[in-house]
Amino acid sequence: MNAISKRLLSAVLSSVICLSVFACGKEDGSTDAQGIYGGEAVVGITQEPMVFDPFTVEAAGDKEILFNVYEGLMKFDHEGHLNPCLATDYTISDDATQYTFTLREGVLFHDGSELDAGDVIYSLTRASELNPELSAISSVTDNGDNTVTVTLDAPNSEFLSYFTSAIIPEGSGETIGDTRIGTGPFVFESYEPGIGIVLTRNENYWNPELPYLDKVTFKVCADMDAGLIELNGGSIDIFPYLTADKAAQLDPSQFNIQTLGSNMIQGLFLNNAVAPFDDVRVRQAVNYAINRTDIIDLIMNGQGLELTTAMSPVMGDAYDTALDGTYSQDIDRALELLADAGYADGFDMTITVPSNYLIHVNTAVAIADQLSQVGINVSIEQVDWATWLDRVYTGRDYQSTIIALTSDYAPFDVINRYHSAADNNFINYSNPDVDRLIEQIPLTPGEDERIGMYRELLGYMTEDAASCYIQDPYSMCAVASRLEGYELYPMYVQDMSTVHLVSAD
Amino acid sequence: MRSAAGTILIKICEFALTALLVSFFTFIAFSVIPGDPARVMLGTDASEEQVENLRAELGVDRPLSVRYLDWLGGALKGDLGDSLSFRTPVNELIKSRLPVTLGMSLMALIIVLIVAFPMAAVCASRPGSLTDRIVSAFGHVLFAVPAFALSMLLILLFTKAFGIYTAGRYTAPSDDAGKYIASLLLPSVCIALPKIAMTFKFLRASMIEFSASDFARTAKSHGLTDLKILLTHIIPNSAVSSVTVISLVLSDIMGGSLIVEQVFNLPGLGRLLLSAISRRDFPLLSGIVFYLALITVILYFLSDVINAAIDPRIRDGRSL
Amino acid sequence: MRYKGNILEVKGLTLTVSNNGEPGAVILNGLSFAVRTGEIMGLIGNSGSGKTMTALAVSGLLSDFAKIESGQIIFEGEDLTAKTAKERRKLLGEKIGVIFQDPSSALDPLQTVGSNLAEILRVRNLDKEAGRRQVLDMLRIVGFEDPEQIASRYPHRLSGGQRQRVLIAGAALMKPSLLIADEPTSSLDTVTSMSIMQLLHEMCQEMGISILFISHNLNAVRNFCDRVMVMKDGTVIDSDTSWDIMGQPRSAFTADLLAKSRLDPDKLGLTAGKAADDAPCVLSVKDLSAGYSNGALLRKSSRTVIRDITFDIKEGDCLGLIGSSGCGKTTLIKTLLGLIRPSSGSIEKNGRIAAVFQDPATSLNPAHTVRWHLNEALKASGRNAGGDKDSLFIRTLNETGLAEEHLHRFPAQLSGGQRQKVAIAMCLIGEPSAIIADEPFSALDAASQASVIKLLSDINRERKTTMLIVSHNLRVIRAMCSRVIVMNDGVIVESGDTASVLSAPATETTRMLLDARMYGV
Amino acid sequence: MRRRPNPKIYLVTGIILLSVIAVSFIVGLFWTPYGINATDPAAKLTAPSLQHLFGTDNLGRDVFSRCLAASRYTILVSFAGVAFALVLGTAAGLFAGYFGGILDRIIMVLSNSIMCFPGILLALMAVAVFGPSLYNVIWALGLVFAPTYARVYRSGTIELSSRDYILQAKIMKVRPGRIMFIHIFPNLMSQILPAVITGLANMTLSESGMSYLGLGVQPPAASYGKMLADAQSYITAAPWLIIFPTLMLVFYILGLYFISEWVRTTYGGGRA
Repeated sequence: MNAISKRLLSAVLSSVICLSVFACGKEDGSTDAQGIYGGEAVVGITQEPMVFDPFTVEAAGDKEILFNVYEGLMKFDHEGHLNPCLATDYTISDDATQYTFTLREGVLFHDGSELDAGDVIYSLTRASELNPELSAISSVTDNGDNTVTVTLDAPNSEFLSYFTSAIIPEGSGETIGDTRIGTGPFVFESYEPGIGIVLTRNENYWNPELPYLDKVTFKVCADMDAGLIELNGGSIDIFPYLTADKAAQLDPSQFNIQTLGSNMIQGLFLNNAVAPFDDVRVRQAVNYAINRTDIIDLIMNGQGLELTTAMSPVMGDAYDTALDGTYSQDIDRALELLADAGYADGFDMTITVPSNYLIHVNTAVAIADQLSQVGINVSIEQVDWATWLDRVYTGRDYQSTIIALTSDYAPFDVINRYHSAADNNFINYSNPDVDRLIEQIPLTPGEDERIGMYRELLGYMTEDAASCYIQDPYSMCAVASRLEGYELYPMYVQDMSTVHLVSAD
Repeated sequence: MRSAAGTILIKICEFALTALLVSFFTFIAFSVIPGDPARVMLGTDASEEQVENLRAELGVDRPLSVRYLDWLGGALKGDLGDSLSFRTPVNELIKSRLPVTLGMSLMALIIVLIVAFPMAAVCASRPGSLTDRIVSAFGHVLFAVPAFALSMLLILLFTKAFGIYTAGRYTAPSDDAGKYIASLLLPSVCIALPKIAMTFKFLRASMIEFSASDFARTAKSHGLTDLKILLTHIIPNSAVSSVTVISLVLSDIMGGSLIVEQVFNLPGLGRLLLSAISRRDFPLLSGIVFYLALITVILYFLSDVINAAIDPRIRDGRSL
Repeated sequence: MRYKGNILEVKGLTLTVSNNGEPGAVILNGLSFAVRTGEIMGLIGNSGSGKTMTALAVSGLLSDFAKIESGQIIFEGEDLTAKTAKERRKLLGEKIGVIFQDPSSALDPLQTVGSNLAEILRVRNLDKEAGRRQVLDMLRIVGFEDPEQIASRYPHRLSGGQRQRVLIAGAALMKPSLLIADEPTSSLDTVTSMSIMQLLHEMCQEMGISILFISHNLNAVRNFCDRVMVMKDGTVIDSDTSWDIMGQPRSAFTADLLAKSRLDPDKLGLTAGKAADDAPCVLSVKDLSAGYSNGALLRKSSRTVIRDITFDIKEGDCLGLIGSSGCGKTTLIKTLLGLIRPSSGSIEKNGRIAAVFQDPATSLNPAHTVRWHLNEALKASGRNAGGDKDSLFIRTLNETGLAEEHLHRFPAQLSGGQRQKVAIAMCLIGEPSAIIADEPFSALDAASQASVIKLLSDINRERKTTMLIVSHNLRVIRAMCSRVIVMNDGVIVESGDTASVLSAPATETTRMLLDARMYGV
Repeated sequence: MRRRPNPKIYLVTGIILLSVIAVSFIVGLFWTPYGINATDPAAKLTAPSLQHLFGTDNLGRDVFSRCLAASRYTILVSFAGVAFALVLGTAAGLFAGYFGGILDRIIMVLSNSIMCFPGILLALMAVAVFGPSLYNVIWALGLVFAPTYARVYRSGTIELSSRDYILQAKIMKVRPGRIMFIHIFPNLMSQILPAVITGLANMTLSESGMSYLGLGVQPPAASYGKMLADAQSYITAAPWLIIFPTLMLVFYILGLYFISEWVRTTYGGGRA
């Protein structure tokens, strides 16, 4: 058992903000086995599901649904712990190149076949071919005693979380997008484009206590407003990704609102390669000019965690709390820095925002208002999502933009995009020290050393004011009061296995 | 006088031309707007390599012109290809959405007609009377109130105050015809209301005009009561003269239904269209636009047919 | 049984019409007259004299804005003004039949002729089958040889004359005791109006229906009516048996009206325009054929309407073109004016040709003033106005009998006659070598007709402008034209000197046109 | 003959309604009680009060100030868009109706094609090619609206073409362009005016619909349509966000409508 991961994840626990705004009967989400079995629930989603192949799926909206259908050797729980799932135990070699798993016995796929080592080898091999994140796997071997050993091509002490990758029946890879056979608590029943997905209870689930519901429907809503209307009308029971002001409009007697830091990094991202943001003083000035508390109050009703740098405090020890408040609003300082940089009279800048994210558009409006105090004249340019991806994210043809970056629940995944050669380093950030650290971290076995390196790295980035980081928005979810046991995850997961009715209908 | 077969042949040519043009416009549009379907599907988390792989899998690594000609070749054979993002045949996708858009449009049209005709008849029978003034003033205001605000208010009223309607609870007609109609009723009313104002205004004017017509005078000289004249002469004639206006209203209604289905969260063509655009799903968008062209041409053709069915002058090929 | 005595007596009828709440204008002023049972009573007067309002008041079809201030309308001994609207409506079609001037839109275009007529019976809940037979019988009476076929047709397939017959059939279906006919023939061609008047005459004779026959043409009613009264400004100023009125009109007004109706060349000062022998040819037409093409992109079909037309017009000449409706007159004119491309043959024009059309309602553009129209014509002609345009316009207007005040009016503010004069003024502005006039007077009342005819004749004589006058009115042709061509079925059947053609007709077509004159139309 | 309301009433009502918009337009240029885009976390979604006459929106901005400022974009977008559509639609309709035949068919097929073509895609294209400017969205919208006007003008032109006064003009050899625009065009006023007014109303809303893909008036600026679209989420929580822009919009459209009625009854087909 990897101690670092474990410590990191349990640290998360302490900083995870898990509060029930409108508490109902039960105090917390501890699933008691006495839950009522049967019944059904409808979850509202605002993105059309697209890909059901667990190895090529990328969209968060797809992943969170498939969490109920496919399982890997390891599985996250709602507190961010990584637990054995299709494995019952695991060991990691000292040089961090070999991971050995003991397989759980008696696990049945949805088609009735039983899980064996062949399935695991097949699935992990296929994953290593299709998913670049798992391409570090060089071989998977069956040890014969119901254990499987995975060998990596280089030492990597941060690899365990990738073993959440799905295990599917041997040989089914080509058709898995259509057969959708996994081992999860729910069976993929049907998908109708534009309407939604229906899952039904897996009667043969390896954990006999789960799941509770007979049927779960993921229903596509045009947008959040449409979802709210349906929620109020009772045609949706669970609606994640609410904004705070929307959540405040719901009737507390009918809905429980759950909130949790989402490990999302929302910021005003500055293109470090474009004037005037190629000047660190200008970047710092922008950081000093804005008031994060006001923005969060304004946009999120206060439901967000202020950020100073590229990592959210929910990441635990890797984040250095000493950085908190580095860029508290200081107009005089901002003006001074601007004058130094030769922009005493301010300048004009354009924020390019993806129009489908109202929260970013509103943030842009608030920032424009705040930056006008230091003479920076902001014009907002909305573009549609595809254009944003093409022009801003891939093409890096922009001055500044507002977006929320998502990452896997691992600190390395948060920071590796700031390597000057990373293809997703869309802000063109470049610092040799940071590059060096990013290259060294995966090779470093000692956990304390790694934490030190993360903190050093964040220090550089904060000083450079790589961009203007704003907040980690709480994710909020409305759950109809007839349901219990729903848990928010600090990652994109809608775990339906623990949800159950309060009372039999 | 033109033969029916000839007319149909011309309409088919017209449709083919329209569809070709529209799909060509779509092609032009897609070749100039930025955006990559594979990147949209994978989002920001995916690496360049993953995106490249998906591009190859979807076949969007080929130049758009090649894909367009491919699509056109398929369309000629009636195959509109597969949607990139839904990975299902475009034909199926559209067919599952058509009942919403068409049903809503049709219901809205029926509502417009059954409200506007009596309203106009009441006003036109005594122009200048108090009833006429009140109803006309109501029409003026309906004309100016944005349908958008109207929809929101109606949703609020029905879901919140009466609790009898649920947005988004759509039932396919094959499942339960009654529920299907019920689920589309309120959206249809929202589309219909502003169009009622327009249709009413036109019908009232046309009925007043026909009340002063020579044949209405003849009917009076035959001893018919005013009511009888209204029913047997004036209304049918204004119906004929308003077919053109109604077909215009209908294309407005189609446009309106595309907007209203967003507000009411109904799985119609408009939402499919928007997602096709925002995902840069070329085959899907071309397919939708193809269907829209088909519907438009059929619509105008139908209005011609209906016109001819009730107006013998048009049947004889004499223009009005 | 027919009512004995005066079937209709109007006593001291005063009627006002209000406009937008303003105090009413007096339209009928103490009008009194009587129609005897079984007679045809002619009611004559110029436009605006109150003829039509009289017909509407008697039939009970007045609009809401007309108000009977005083007087009585006694029909079969009962005062109609004392009856409710509902009772009066019931009389219509049953006791009183009405037919109007323009049959073109008087039948519902969406219903068959049979259905248009059957409503009279339907509304009275009469037996369906018996009603059908009654309708067919009546259609036969009004002169249709195959009534079943006519009954199943739609109105737009009928000619103007046929429609008027259908309307008469409707009015007479219930065998009413009084038939009010408001200018029933003035929009029909000569031959057709003759037959319609014959039909009305027969109905009076055989069915004993009294007829109130309204017309603006005093001459037209001479042979037709038992008695005639002349209206002016809402009162009857002259009334007597037809022969007496024609012979010795009591008032100067009647005499004038009579002269204008007769188009007496001497009294109006008309002379037929004649070209000098050596005058150059203005318009020369050879073997001209033309028609309409219709059809789609793929198949083109065409219908030839006129064939092998050949004639010349010399400068200063005035050529008449006669023929009944549908003979191809209009197509010929449109071809001459270049609106239809000839399918074969040639047209040689020497100079500019202008045109005046029949219908004053659409001859001017309602969106523009008279001055604009004249200016447009001036521009089109390419003429140099020579300084002040307005003085040229006013001069031209004066020439046509209009005044300076008309210059800035819109067409809607002019009467029909005035509009035709503006149309003529537009022609004059361009100083054309020829004017083609397509029945420019037929929609005008007698007085306006006479003045427009005089105007054209003067232009022909004084300006030496060549004229091609299209008309079915032989009086006009005789008075104005030195030569005439007669068309029938798309070809010229006869042509020559007006006097000789009209006095010794060589073809049946010409003879029929001449016969119609018997009835004075 | 029938009783018709005095056209003056239309004129007076229209002027009163439009003057509300005109005053807000002019005042909005020089003065607003609060900054148009000034956000205030302490005053989010507050109901109308003496401090904020029309209340505040979800970012704490003063709705009254924004209503004053929004009139300029609403007027710009609706007028410019409809004017573009009108110019294009009129020309196409007149040509199609006057010349008929092949030209007519080509124009009608073209206009049908444009009608079927999603306006939002056209706007996206315009912005991609010509840059992200409000004007590019306006002309794209105008192009989408043009076929409606083309249809109205076409049928009107066909009807008028057979009138004697048009024949007369043809005989006088007036150039076709002049016949179309000077002779025919003014007579179609009464048919086109209501379509123009509807067009203005639809245009303001279409523009706001464009924001789905980030087109149209860019935030923080607002038009009435955009304010309504943004208010959609707060209909229960803050109805004033819907009511006031709607009122302004109704004043604007209704005012124009009454003026058009006045024009129509006074100068149009009122006299026949």
